[in-house]
Amino acid sequence: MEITLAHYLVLSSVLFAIGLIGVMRRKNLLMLFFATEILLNATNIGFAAIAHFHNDLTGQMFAFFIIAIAASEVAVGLGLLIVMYKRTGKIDLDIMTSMRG
Amino acid sequence: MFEVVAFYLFAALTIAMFTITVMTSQALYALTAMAAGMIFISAFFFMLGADFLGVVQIIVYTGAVMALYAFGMMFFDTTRTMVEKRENPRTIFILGVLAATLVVFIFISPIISTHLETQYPLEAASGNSQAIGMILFTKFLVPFEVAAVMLLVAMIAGIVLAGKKMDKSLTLMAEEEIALMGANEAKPDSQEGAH
Amino acid sequence: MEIYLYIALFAPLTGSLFAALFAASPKTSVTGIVASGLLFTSFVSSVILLNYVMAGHTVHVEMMTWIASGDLYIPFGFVVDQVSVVMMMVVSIVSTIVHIYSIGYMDHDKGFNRFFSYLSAFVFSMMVLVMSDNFLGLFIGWEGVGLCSWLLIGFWYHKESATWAANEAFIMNRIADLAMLIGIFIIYWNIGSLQYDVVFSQIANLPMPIITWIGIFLFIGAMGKSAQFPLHTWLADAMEGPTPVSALIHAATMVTAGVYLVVRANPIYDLIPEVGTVIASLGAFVAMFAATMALVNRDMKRIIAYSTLSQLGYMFVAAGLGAYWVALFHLMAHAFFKALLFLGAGNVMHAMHDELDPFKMGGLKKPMKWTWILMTLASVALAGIYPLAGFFSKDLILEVAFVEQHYILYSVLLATAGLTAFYSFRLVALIFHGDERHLEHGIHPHEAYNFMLYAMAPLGVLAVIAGMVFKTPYYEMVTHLLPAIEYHIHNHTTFWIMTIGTQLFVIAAIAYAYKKYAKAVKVDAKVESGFLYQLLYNQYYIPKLYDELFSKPYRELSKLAWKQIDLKIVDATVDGIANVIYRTGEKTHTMQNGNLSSMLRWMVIGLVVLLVLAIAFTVGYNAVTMRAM
Amino acid sequence: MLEPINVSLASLNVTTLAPMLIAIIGALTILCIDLIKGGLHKSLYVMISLLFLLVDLGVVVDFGNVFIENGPVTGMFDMMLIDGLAIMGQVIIVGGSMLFIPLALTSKRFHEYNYPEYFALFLFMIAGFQFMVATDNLILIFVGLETASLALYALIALHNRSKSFEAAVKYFTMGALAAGFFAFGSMILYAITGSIEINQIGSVLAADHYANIGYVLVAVSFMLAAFGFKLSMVPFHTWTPDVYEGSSAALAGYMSIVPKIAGFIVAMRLFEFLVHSGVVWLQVILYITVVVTMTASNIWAMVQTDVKRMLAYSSISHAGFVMAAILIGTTQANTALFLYWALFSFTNLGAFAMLWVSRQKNLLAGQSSDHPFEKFSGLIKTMPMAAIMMGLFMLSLAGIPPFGLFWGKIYIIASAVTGGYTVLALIMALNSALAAYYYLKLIVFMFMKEPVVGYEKFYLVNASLSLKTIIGIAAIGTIFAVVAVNPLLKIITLFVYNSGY
Repeated sequence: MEITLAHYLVLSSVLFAIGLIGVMRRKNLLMLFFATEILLNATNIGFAAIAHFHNDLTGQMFAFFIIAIAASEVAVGLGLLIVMYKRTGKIDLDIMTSMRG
Repeated sequence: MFEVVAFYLFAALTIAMFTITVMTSQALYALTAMAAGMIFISAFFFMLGADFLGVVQIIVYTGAVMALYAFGMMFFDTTRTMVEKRENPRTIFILGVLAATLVVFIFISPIISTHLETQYPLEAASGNSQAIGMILFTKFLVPFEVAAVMLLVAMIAGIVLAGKKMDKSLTLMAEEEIALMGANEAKPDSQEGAH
Repeated sequence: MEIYLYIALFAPLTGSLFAALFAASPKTSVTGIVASGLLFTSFVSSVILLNYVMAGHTVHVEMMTWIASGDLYIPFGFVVDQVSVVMMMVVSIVSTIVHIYSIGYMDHDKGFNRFFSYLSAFVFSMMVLVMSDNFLGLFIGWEGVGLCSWLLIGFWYHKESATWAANEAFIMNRIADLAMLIGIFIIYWNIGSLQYDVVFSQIANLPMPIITWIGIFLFIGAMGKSAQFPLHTWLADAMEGPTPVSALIHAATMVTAGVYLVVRANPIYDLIPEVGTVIASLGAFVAMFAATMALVNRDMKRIIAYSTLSQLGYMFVAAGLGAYWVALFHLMAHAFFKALLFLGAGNVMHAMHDELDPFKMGGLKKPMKWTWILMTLASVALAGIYPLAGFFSKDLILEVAFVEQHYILYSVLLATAGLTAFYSFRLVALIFHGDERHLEHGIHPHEAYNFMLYAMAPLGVLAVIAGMVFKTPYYEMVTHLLPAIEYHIHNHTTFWIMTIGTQLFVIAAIAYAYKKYAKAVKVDAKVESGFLYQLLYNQYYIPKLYDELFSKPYRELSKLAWKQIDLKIVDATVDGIANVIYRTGEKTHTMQNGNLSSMLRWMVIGLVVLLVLAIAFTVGYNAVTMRAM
Repeated sequence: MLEPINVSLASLNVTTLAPMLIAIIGALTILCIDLIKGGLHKSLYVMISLLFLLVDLGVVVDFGNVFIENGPVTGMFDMMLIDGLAIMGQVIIVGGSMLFIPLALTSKRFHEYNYPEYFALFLFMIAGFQFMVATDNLILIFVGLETASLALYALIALHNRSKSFEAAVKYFTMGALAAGFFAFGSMILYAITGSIEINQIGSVLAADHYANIGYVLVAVSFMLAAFGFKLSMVPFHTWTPDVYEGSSAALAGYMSIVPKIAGFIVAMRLFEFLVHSGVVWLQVILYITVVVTMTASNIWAMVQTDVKRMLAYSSISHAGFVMAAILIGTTQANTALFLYWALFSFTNLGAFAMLWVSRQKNLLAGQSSDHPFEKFSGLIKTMPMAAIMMGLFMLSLAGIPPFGLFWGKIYIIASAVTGGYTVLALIMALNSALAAYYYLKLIVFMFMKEPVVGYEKFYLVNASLSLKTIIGIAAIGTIFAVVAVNPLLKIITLFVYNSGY
């Protein structure tokens, strides 16, 4: 038996689905952000694997930039959470329903 | 054989860790499980010959991102058990599993292509890091610089949002109040005279 | 000549902008005078152009290019030819008069300046509509008049009913406009141009079904603007607007735009006589239908509105049967006497402090002598009595139907002519003759300002002479462009029997109306109860018998037509559709419940749906390619 | 060891970076000025931003001239792609931003304008959007998109009231999910083509005769979800009304225009070759999405009680309308897209600016949102000029001739008809008739109702001369679009056609 690209892609999509479940399931915004990190990491595995099997560096570059993007998102996301927490004392998304319809 | 064992072992571990991350009600468990998951992912990178990526993964995620999140957890005081209201948990799982199944359904069929061209081949002679460096500062110079701008933006945004000036909202204050506040603050510190 | 074209077109716009400058400031008569003056200039230019066109020339200018890119080329051009000049004359005459009249009518209104701004803007849009040399320009004018009409119907916006009527009119028109836009697109798609001359020269090359669709869609557009069944309900409700508006827009100009469209597109309709027959049949139906509704109504302005509807039906009969010049001729004549009728009704309304029920009036002949004369004149013209305008235009339509051997249409129209005469004079009799019933309500009527009457006078003159004097020169001019078909009944005896018969029938209807409604109601009770009196008063009970036998069921039917069909079915359908849409919105916008979790879930649902479709397609695709191998 | 690489500077075409660099330098200048001397008045920063944007626009226009002569230019190892789409996209982005930034000169003071960083982030965001449209490399698109988005989240939150945090957090979270979709979609495309450059992806797919159709469709599903979010297609639109309501009216107007044109350009690059190469599935899906987006958002707009939310739904509907152009995919349709968006920018920015000038700081008793319909009732009596302006924008949005958007609408519908999508054209026309209802509702409130007591003191409370100027420019653009349509079309057609779309 040999590990093929398909194995990695399946793993990647399984992890992505776990991330999706987390995104839909979490009410605590901090934990929700964890789930979005999982989404991006799942994709990174896929990119690295494709790069390996295609013998091409581009995939690794994409993964590299995705890591950078994930890091920046954390900074802005935490900034938003801090402001919100200072105002409301909570980071639960169920409190944010002042706008609807 | 080693590769097969390693793949399945790390796959199982990563899936387990990330499942804990999204399922547990303890924020601390979630954080540590995610950190572990990230490290296991870097194992894949090493297996796939992406040494540089593996190192970056460990440094950026476990070094920087996790530290930020840990700080956030302390700030938000989320170390105790989280109570989260659940609505239609079944729908969520059906959606998640469905998404995975559908994509996997496609992924198990092999990719048929005769036109794949390698643009930036991995060279056995030089190490991964050198190759990365070479391509990063030629072809991907522009995205690299834009990424730098992006990090700067993220930094400014983070600092501004978390800063002290956000405590009072000029948007909601009447003009007179603002004028009064400006007068008070102008005296001790002219840097803050913007108000 | 081009300069006159531009003056005729842009003078109203200038007037509108001038009045708009003062929109927010208190009333100044200057706005009214300047706007009227500018319209008069427009009228004079139209006359000069008419002279020029009469000599056999036409004016065609291309002001600028609107869109020119790739295969889409739409220049912004105007044409003054035999057809558009007739419309220009009608529009400019009636609007000038209505403007002057409005100076008096809107005297005490706070929105005086605003009113003139809207009214002149309407005239400008109407001019664009009739003078454009392509379908897009026509459509722009078409939307413009719709918009101005909406503003003017809802002019007294503090009245709930006015706002409602304005919206109803606008929305119904939008529905019809949509069909028209589609018709225009089909034309453009198949011919690649919207210029009248190009379209008409190439239309015959298209396959028949496409021409039919074009004809149908354009006609649906015309139906909306001209308030044909089943899109007619807005017209009667539009009477909520100020009366000069009703005179200008809902009698003389905008509602006839539909007829103008059919006349203008005559090369298209000539190719599809079946559609023409449908148009004519619908026209005849509307003529009758509206007339019956006018019989029982007790609202002065609505009666006139239904009458307009009925006359539009006549025009469509003529247009549908291919007698385009007859339709246009009736359009012109009708514009004069119907506008006059409305303006007269406006005088009465002013005198009666906005009372609209003619049963609460009566005997206004004395205090309002001139209004009486003018309205009677208009009614005689409407009824089609020789030698007034209506005789020449309306009876011509009857002749057309007869000559074309559409005997059913002919009989319907003939019967309607009788009804028309009856309800017109019922109105006149109730308002101007008989007891002064209004005294009970403590109203002391007075005649309108003199200058308003002077303004109306030209319309009175036109109502009298338009048929007799204009018919021959009009025919000679307009048949340069429209099919020149003379409608003559060759058998002299038949012709005379028909003409005199129709005249007698109409006169009888008038006489009956006078008899029934012009009598003084207040009589000695003793005499009243006597048998002979009763017999006489009830005309030997024959009317009663007729009433029981024919009229009552008929009146019931008319009422039914108005109340049941009109209000319940047509209105309810329109309302129903609106309600369904609205309720769907109310129900489904809870999707937006403001919760981030469900928003994220919606995104994932969207993704999963896409994935399911993708997989389903892939499986199906693979199965097909497998089989192919 | 690797050989050193010699690259001649001339072959790099460094100038292709010039427009974005100007915006970035502008942002850095603002940051430096603040470091040297803090507490300067916001009008200085507005002027600096305007100045840099003007230079930026000038450079972009200069590229336009070069494009007309030489065709598309690539630079920086083929990373940058300056074609007609990129140039027109940048013109709309920079032009729209120039109209937006003076809206900061309000007469009331708001929190965000006290930060020089606000203006710096704004310029960074523009640079991000410019990178996004001026490349066909998925990495640079992604990085540019994220730069712009992160800045935008911060701009929303800086308005500093609870609704704006709510809006920013919602937008951010959904944006993070959409970023995940984008990354995953790119990964699949990379897996089957070995490339992340759109034109190369296209040629490899064509060379393979779409053998991996399943992979392609899954990738397109993810990409559609990602861009569906950015372009607010139903059901990925749920953020739009909330985010628009939470941010300041000026920023909401900006968001309805500039980020979307960037999204449209990338969608055009990504989807059109697929539509053309006969991926029937994509045509069907786009068809459904366009119709559902237009109709559903129109219906929802009808039941809104707040003008800003109504306009939010209306801009969803307009985006759906324009998305149809990508489905049709002819040169005429793509031209129509740019024409529509240029005209829409003026009208919609004007409409939102009208909300902005009547912004009040605190709600009245019984007032549920910032701009309920009642606030505008009887405006013709209290503020006739404002009512006429607002009425004008509404009529234009409803597509009543001869105002601006009528031309955009008619041109898109015409392109649908010539492209063979007759039924679609019909649905589009029907939808614009439906939409007239809610625009008229506002006009009815303004022109035909009595003023509600209490609101009159808020009319134009926030207006300064520069805001009035912006509204005036928007109104002039809306009214005199008739004259501009033809020359605009000529230029746009030239650019679109020569870029091969």
